[in-house]
Parts: sequence; C-alpha cells; structure tokens
Amino acid sequence: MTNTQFQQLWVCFGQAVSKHKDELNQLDAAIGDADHGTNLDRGLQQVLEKMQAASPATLQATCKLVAMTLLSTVGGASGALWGSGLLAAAKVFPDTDTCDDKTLTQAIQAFVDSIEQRGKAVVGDKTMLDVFVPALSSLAQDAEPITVVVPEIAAHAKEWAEATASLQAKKGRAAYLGPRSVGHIDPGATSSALWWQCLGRIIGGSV
Amino acid sequence: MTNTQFQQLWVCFGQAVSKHKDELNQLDAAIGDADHGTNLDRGLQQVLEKMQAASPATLQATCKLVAMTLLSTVGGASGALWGSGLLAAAKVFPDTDTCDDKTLTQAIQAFVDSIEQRGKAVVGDKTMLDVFVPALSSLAQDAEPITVVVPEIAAHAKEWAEATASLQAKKGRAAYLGPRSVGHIDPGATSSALWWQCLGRIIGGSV
Amino acid sequence: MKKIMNSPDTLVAEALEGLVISFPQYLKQVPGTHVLTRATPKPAGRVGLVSGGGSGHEPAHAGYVGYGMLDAAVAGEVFTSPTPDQVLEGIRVADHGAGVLLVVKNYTGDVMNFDIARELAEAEGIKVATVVVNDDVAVENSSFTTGRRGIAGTIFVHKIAGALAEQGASLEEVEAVANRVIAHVRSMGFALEPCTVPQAGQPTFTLADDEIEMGIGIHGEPGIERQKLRSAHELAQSLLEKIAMDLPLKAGDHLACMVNGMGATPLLELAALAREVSLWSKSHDMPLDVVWTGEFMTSLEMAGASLTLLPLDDTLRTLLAAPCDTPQLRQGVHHD
Amino acid sequence: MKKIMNSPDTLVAEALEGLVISFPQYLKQVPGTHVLTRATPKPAGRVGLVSGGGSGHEPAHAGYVGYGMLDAAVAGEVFTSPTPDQVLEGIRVADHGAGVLLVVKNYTGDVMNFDIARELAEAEGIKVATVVVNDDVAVENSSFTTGRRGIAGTIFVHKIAGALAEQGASLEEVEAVANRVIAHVRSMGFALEPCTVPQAGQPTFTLADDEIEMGIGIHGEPGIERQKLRSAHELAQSLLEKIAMDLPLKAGDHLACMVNGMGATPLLELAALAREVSLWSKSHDMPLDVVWTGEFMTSLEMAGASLTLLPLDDTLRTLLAAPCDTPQLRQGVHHD
Ligand SMILES: Nc1ncnc2c1ncn2[C@@H]1O[C@H](COP(=O)(O)OP(=O)(O)O)[C@@H](O)[C@H]1O
Ligand SMILES: Nc1ncnc2c1ncn2[C@@H]1O[C@H](COP(=O)(O)OP(=O)(O)O)[C@@H](O)[C@H]1O
Ligand SMILES: [Mg+2]
Ligand SMILES: [Mg+2]
Ligand SMILES: [Mg+2]
Ligand SMILES: [Mg+2]
Repeated sequence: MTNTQFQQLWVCFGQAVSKHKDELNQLDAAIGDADHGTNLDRGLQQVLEKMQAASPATLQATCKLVAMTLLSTVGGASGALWGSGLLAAAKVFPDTDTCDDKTLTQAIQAFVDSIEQRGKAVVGDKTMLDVFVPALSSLAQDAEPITVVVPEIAAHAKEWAEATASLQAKKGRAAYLGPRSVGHIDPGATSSALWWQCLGRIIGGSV
Repeated sequence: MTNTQFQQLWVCFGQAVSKHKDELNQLDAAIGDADHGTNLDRGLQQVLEKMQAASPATLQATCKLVAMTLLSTVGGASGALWGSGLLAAAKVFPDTDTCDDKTLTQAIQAFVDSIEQRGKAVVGDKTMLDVFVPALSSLAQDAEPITVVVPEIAAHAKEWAEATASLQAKKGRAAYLGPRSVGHIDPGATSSALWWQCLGRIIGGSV
Repeated sequence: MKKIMNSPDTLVAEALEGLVISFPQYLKQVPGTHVLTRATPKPAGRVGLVSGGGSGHEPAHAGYVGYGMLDAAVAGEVFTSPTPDQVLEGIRVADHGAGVLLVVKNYTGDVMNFDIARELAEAEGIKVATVVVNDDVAVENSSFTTGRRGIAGTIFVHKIAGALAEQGASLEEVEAVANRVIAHVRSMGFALEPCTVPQAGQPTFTLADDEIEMGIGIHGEPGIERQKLRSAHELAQSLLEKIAMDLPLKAGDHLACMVNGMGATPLLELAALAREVSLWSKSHDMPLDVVWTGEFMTSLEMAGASLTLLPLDDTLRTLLAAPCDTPQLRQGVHHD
Repeated sequence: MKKIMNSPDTLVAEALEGLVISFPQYLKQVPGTHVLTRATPKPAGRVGLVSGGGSGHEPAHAGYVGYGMLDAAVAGEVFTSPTPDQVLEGIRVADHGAGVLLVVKNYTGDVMNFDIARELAEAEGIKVATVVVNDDVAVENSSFTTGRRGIAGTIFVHKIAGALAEQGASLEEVEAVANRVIAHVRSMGFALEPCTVPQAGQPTFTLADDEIEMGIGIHGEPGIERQKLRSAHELAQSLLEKIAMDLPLKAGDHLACMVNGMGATPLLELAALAREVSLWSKSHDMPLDVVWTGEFMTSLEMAGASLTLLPLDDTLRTLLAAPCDTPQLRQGVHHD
C-alpha cells in the first residue's frame, strides 16, 4: 500500500462516516448514548483537515497523525480505541512511502491487539472487534493477494456488523443494557465495516 | 332566608364546583395558573365537613364559619376575596335563624363592597365582579320578591360569566396576558355564576 | 402527567417535611403549618423577614431561610398563594421584637393574603411592613392594572434586605433598602416547554417544536407573546435590551445579574446564557460585578430561563456580598 | 429539540466560559483547553484531585472544583469522555508536587481515556493514582463484563477524598479513602422522561404516559427495564431495597443519602422523595445522618432521580462534614 492510498482510505472513511453519521448515532441511541457518529465524524473531519495541511510523506507519519488527531478529538470509547490502536499500527508502518502486504497485515494486527489490550473485549462481546477480528483473520490466513482478499472482506464486513444484532453486549456502554442489548446492531462494528469497505475500494482500485 | 337554606346554598355550591372542577381549572389554565377549580373545591369540601361537624345555628355563625374556612383553605386570589367578602357579609347577617330579603341583599352588598375594596377591581376588569355586580344591582333595584328575582338572576348568571370572554383582563393573573386574555371566559366569573345558580335554586325552592 | 409523588393532594406537605429532613441544620417546621423557619432563630431585637407564595418555585422560598436571608417561608399549594392564617404563623415566628418585613411578589392572591395576614398580625401588636416586588418588565406597568409581576428578582431582595436585617438595622431601614432594590431590579423570562400543575394534570399550554413563550411569569401561565425559538445570543439580546431600556441603564453602570433556570433547563445551557450576558455587558460597557447562575425561582419543570439585572451601588454591592448560610445560598465559607 | 444554545458544536465550550463567568471566585479555565481548575490553587505539597467525563452532567464536575473537593475538572463533549490530552492538562494543573488522584466513573470511554492520560503524565514524572467509581446497583457486577457504572455516588468520593487531600494526606492515603467510599457507596436511578443530546437532536428514547425506565445511567441511555410509574413511596422502596440488599445493610448502620435529580425534576418532588428515604431508614432502624437533596449529577434535562446510600463510619462522617467551598457545594459558612 502506498501513502497516497492510505490517505485516500481516511478521506473515504471520513466521507462515509459523515454520510452515515445520523445512522450511527441512532444505532448508538438504541444501546448507548447516541454519539458514535458525531464522535467519529468530529475526529475524521479534523483528520482530513490536518492531513491536507501537513501532507505527511510516509505511511508512519500519516498513521501517527491520524492516531494523534483521533485521540485528541473523538473522545469516548472509540476515540481511545482508534487512537491507541493506530498509535500501535504506526510503530509497524515503515517511515517510507510504501509497504508490502505483509506489513499492512501486521499493522492491522497491531491495531487489533492494542484494541483488545486497551478495551479488554473479545470477539462476541458486541464491539468493533466483531468486525476487525474476522476481517484480520481472513487477511492473515488467505493465500491470495490483498487486492483480492480485502475486497472480499469488505463485501462481508456489513454482514459481520449486522450479526452483532444477535449478541448480548459484554463490553462498552451497551453492556449495561444486559439482555436488552440483543436485537440491535453495534454502532462501533458498523463504523468499522465502513472502514473495511473503504479499504476494499482503495486496495481493489475502485476509488 | 333561613339558616338551613343558607347552609343548603353551600352544599349546592360545593357540589357544583366539585362537578365543574376540571372545567374551572381549564378556564384558569388558559389565562391564569390552572388552579381555580382545585382551590375552590379544596375550600368548599372543608366547608361542608366543618358545617356538618359544627352545625352553626345562626346565619351569622354559618357565614363566619364559611368565611374562616375558605380564608384558611382556598388560598390564591379567590381565597382572599371569598374569605374577606364573607367575613364582611357575616357582620350584616343577624345572629338568628332567619333574615328578611333586605338583609340578604345588604349582606351580598357588603360581600361585593369588600371584594371591590380588597381587590381594587371594577366591573369590566374580567373578574368575579362581572357576575356579582350586575347580579347585585338586579337584586337591589327589582321591586319583586327575591323568590322571583333571584331565579331570574340565576338564569342570567352564566351569560354574564360568558360575556367576560370579550373583555381584556385588568386585574388578577389574567391581566398579565394583556390582549391575549381576550377570547377566554374568566374562571372566577364562572364559579360565581355557579353560586348564583345555587342561590336561585334554593330561594326559588327547586332544591 | 408523570411526577415523583404519592398524590397531588399531599405533595406540598410531604415536600415540606422532606426539605426539613434534607436541611435540618437550616430548617424547622412550625408544627401544624406550612411554615418553615430557621432551625436556629435570629437573636432578639433584629428585624425578621418573611416571604412565601405558592409552592412549585423551589428552592424559593424555603431555600432562602437561614442566616443573612429569610426567617420564615410560607408555602401555599402549588402556584396558589398561602392563606392568611399561614402567613400569620410565619410573621409570629419571625418576630423577634423588632418587627417583620413581608417580601411579597406582586400577584393579586399573594398581595391580598399577605395583606390580610398583616392586618391580623398588627391586631396582635406585631410591627409589620410589606414590600411588593414587581420586577417583570414583560408586563406593562400601569395604575389601571395589576401592575408588574414579581419574579426571580425577589431573591436579590431577600439577600440584600436579609443582610441588612442581620446587621441589626431597624424595620424602616430594612424596608427602605428592600424598596431600593425593588426600584432597580428588573427581570424577564421565556419558556421552551410548559409545566404541569400536579392538581390539574395537564400542561398549562402546548408549544410547537420551534416555538417559545416570551415574557412568562412563574406559574406556568403563557407569556405575553408566542415567538420562534432563537439562538442563545438573540434570546439574551432581546431580554437584556428590554430590561436595559426599562430601567434605563447607561454605560458605566455596574451590574448584578441572575441567570435563572425555570426548572428543566440544564446548567449547561444556563452557563451558555450567562456567557451571552457577559458579552452583552462588555459591549455596553457595563461591568458585571456579580453573576448568579442556577435555579433560584422555578416554575416546576418548565424549560426556559429568566434574566435579572440589578444596577449596584456600594451599599447594595456590600450587602449582596455579605455572608449568608441557607439551604440554597451560602457565602462566606471559612477555611484554612 | 429546543435548547438555549447557539449551536450544538459550540455549546460545551461556551458553557465552560459561562461557568467561569458565573463562578470567577472559584474557577478558571486552563487556556485553550476544556479544563476548569481552581481560581486559587491548592498549596504546594498537597495531593490534587482530578475528575471529569462527558458534559451534560452539570453541576458535575466543574461545580465541585474548589476548596475541599476537586482541583480540576475535565469536560468532554456532551456524554462523551474527554480525550487523553485534555485529561493530561487537568493532571498537570492539579499536580502540586504530591501527586494526583483521578476519580473516574466506570465507563469504558472514561476509563480508557483517563488511563492513556495517566500513562502520559507518568511519563512526565507526575505521580498518578486512579480510582474507578462503580456505584450503580442496577447493573450486575461481573468480571466478564464492563462492570457497574459510576453515577451520583461519585460526588461522595469527591467530597471525602477531597477533604482528606486538603488536610495534607499522601496520595496513597487519599486513594485509600476514595476506595473505601467506592467499596461502600451504592446508587440506583430511574427516568420519567428522556433527554436529548444536542448533537443528536432526538430524545434518546420515548416513554408512554405511564412508563418509566428503571435502572438508568447518566447518559440518557435506556435503563435495565421499562416499568409502570409508581408512587414516590414505591419507587423509593424498590431502589432502597435493591441497594440495601447489595451492600448489604443491617439495622444500626448510620447512612448518608443523596437524593439526586436527573435534571428536570423539581426540588418539590425530590424533597418528597427524601421524605420517603427518611421513612424507610426509620422503619429499618438505620439512622440517616446526612441527606443531600438536589441536583448533583444530572443527565441533561432528563426527568427522574437517583438515590445513593453510603454507610458511614467516624472517618467518613467527619470528612463528609468537613468545610468545602465550590460552586455547587459549600459547607462551613462563618458568621457572627
Ligand atoms: N471495550 C471495548 N472494546 C472494543 N470496542 C469497544 C469497547 N467499548 C466500546 N467499544 C466500541 O465503541 C463503540 C461506542 O463508541 P462511542 O459511542 O463513540 O463511545 P462511547 O460509548 O464512549 O459513547 C461501541 O459500539 C463498540 O463497538
Ligand atoms: N383583583 C381582583 N378582584 C376581583 N376578582 C379577582 C381579582 N383578581 C382575581 N380575581 C378573580 O379570581 C379568579 C382567580 O382565582 P384563583 O385562580 O383561585 O386565584 P389565583 O389567580 O391566585 O390562582 C379570577 O378568575 C378572577 O375572577
Ligand atoms: Mg456512544
Ligand atoms: Mg388561578
Ligand atoms: Mg393560583
Ligand atoms: Mg459517548
């Protein structure tokens, strides 16, 4: 992946979250506090502005800038998770313009590890991990090139997000609802699916 | 009028206000604070209880009991006005079981005078006086016996109350609405009409 | 109607008990009455202050009973003036030999019931003076009408007259300073949502999603005009202009301001409104010496706010800043 | 949605300015941040206390910044945990050489953002300890889940730990007393009406005219169960029984209680609820030593209330009664 592609990913994600902001808020209203779309959107708009202003030249620099911006503007659970996850990923990305597929997979692995560590959630807890973990394992296990795999993952991401509806939340705000959390899709899983859809389009070359 | 009739008047009035309580509150909600029915009802239920318990034997004693009870239980503008008006009327009523028509008229005159003094309102200010003043002047001017006159007044009382709709309030809480008070019937005039209807029935012998 | 209560008929009595339970170091109830008075009475020879009115304005008035403010608060039913016998009980307990000042908000019911009580107290030989607060500029003042309503500005009267009374001033002096506050204090409020009188069970009015009632009183009654919702900036602007013109205020005047919530308005919004007052006062060159932001005189769970301005001279500033110790207002904490 | 504001995006920033304008003797803003700190800093060598979280809970937390309680409050957007850089600013300003205690309510977002900030502060050489308040008995406590939420009981932690810090205790001692409060404080709340997050514009849920949400948090989220509205007596009963069983309480325990309004509930109703707590405590032979009634930890304009109980020993009672001087809580007024 090139630095340009990586930056396009954030532009795409920013636009997608902006477009689905109300929907994400409504998902969060049902089992949380109605701010997930607003939170991510606030952060991502800042990311786009700062990326434009600073034009970071390497993958690592871009990832760090995105991480620090999200960390200092999103707030809430998703701010801490995306922010510290991306800080971990930035350590994996090279300080160059391009990286190979394996490094990208490792960076995403570092992102997911960090989120698991920070948030202490596991798959099935009805969180963003319910999209990121299956996505990452497809990516890591599959022998095909990522230009093929990632678009496939992207095609599944929405299903994984929607499958959280049947889960009872164990972590995050939705956990307080106990059994009442069942029947609602997790907002963080939904926004994570948007991220994978963007990655799919960019790596698949359809942006 | 006999003491028994006078006591029947309060029983009748208490029942009428209880029946129209919500309507009086709604009239008061439109141009005041939605409590006129509740206020009068609270006081009159107490009057009925105390009258039964104490069985005052004279007109004066009954009037004083009603006055003191309303004064200490109604509150608001109507509590002060009915209470101090009836205290003034009690001074006119004899300390006997019966009074003649002229004395009854004088007692009502004292009631109205006291209300005018205490509340500083005049006819046309959209208050209970818009029923009591025309009623009193019919009573004072008419040559016929009160068994005829009072039922006639009673028949008009509702019209007088309804006619307050076209007035702009000058006194009481409704005055704060200025021109917005026009178009609504005054709650105090409406409850006053109920009182005259009761008096009409009792003096006309239909109770 | 949804309320935390057992029944509308017992709500006020139960709440008065609950206030004493919540503030036992400040309040006690005069047995068998709706009068709350100081747990520790004022020393003999000092003027007593009594206020009151209908309930539903909490923390007014029991919240202001204590050192430096009131001696007794008399509570009527919700939005209903208390009866004269109750006010008389308040006067009796507040009299420490130097007379009693009644601080009455200008509503027909309050004025008349407090007047009857004053007559009864005077007949018992108690010296009583009455001041009538009429700070609401929404209502036109005219000798042909009831005159202006008394609203949140009343609390500045409690504070300032209460401070002077605490210092041992005479009834005439306390009455005079109260009237000086009344002559200069002005308020105006608006509602975003109505309230529901427990006994009535229905909201006192209904508003569309973009409507407000401008120029409301404190009894859930509609205001003088229905308007469109506007920004905090524009709302503050229109209230303050109306108040400033009425007084009138001039550049250089030092002000005390009260940003008062009507019951359901979050402090977050009241604070945003306080900021607008500050911007306005700066742009008009009128230093804002004192800002009180919070719920001081409410209208049950009405959403909305009122703004109060009081131009300050040295006397008023000093009395406003004097220590007080009541359930709602405490100034002068001593530490280290 | 009707709010007194200029725009949802500027509301929090404007309100923070407004709080400083309203309480200049207590608060100042750390320039360029959403951190409010004491106008007069604590002397060197004393432990600092920092709390915070999303906005919309006012007077929490800025209302508790001042003598005897917090040193700094960090505000996030409405119902959104503040970011680590903001918390770090709060830690820096609260550190007077003896370390800083972070009082965090147990929400994933708060816990993680405060944790990241603690890591950053420790990297700067500041000694930091964290306590996590989880007083809400509505939520089952289990090591497999997020655990209980922190709600109104947090204010008892501020008060008691703040008092000990003011006396010059070490960070370890202040942390220990905070944890002692956390170990014993329990709360539960319910909503009669939802609130509307300014940025979202829609109520967080809708209730029929006879329905309540039982076991709510403080972020407008639905509770654990939808129930029928009941009398104040029955509501108090069910909350208190749940709390008492959880602790568990026993006859003879001395209690502090907080009757907390969620934002739109009139003091009239809260006082009526306080009376029910008192009746309950009497019938269970548990003396109610302290009752706090009012709005301490709100959820914007939500209607409803929460009850908090804290069994007291001598240490806790003394620290709870110690003087404090903050925008919201003042004890120990000095007069005559
Ligand atoms: N412990 C956790 N681990 C992983 N993801 C989590 C955790 N807690 C919450 N999340 C994710 O964060 C989302 C909520 O984000 P957001 O609404 O922005 O934060 P908040 O809950 O603080 O309001 C949830 O939908 C969930 O996917
Ligand atoms: N100054 C006055 N003189 C005569 N009647 C008055 C006066 N002020 C108010 N009223 C009457 O009192 C009625 C209102 O009574 P009520 O609702 O019980 O008292 P409040 O206005 O204190 O709530 C009005 O409808 C009016 O008829
Ligand atoms: Mg959320
Ligand atoms: Mg009325
Ligand atoms: Mg009334
Ligand atoms: Mg949030």
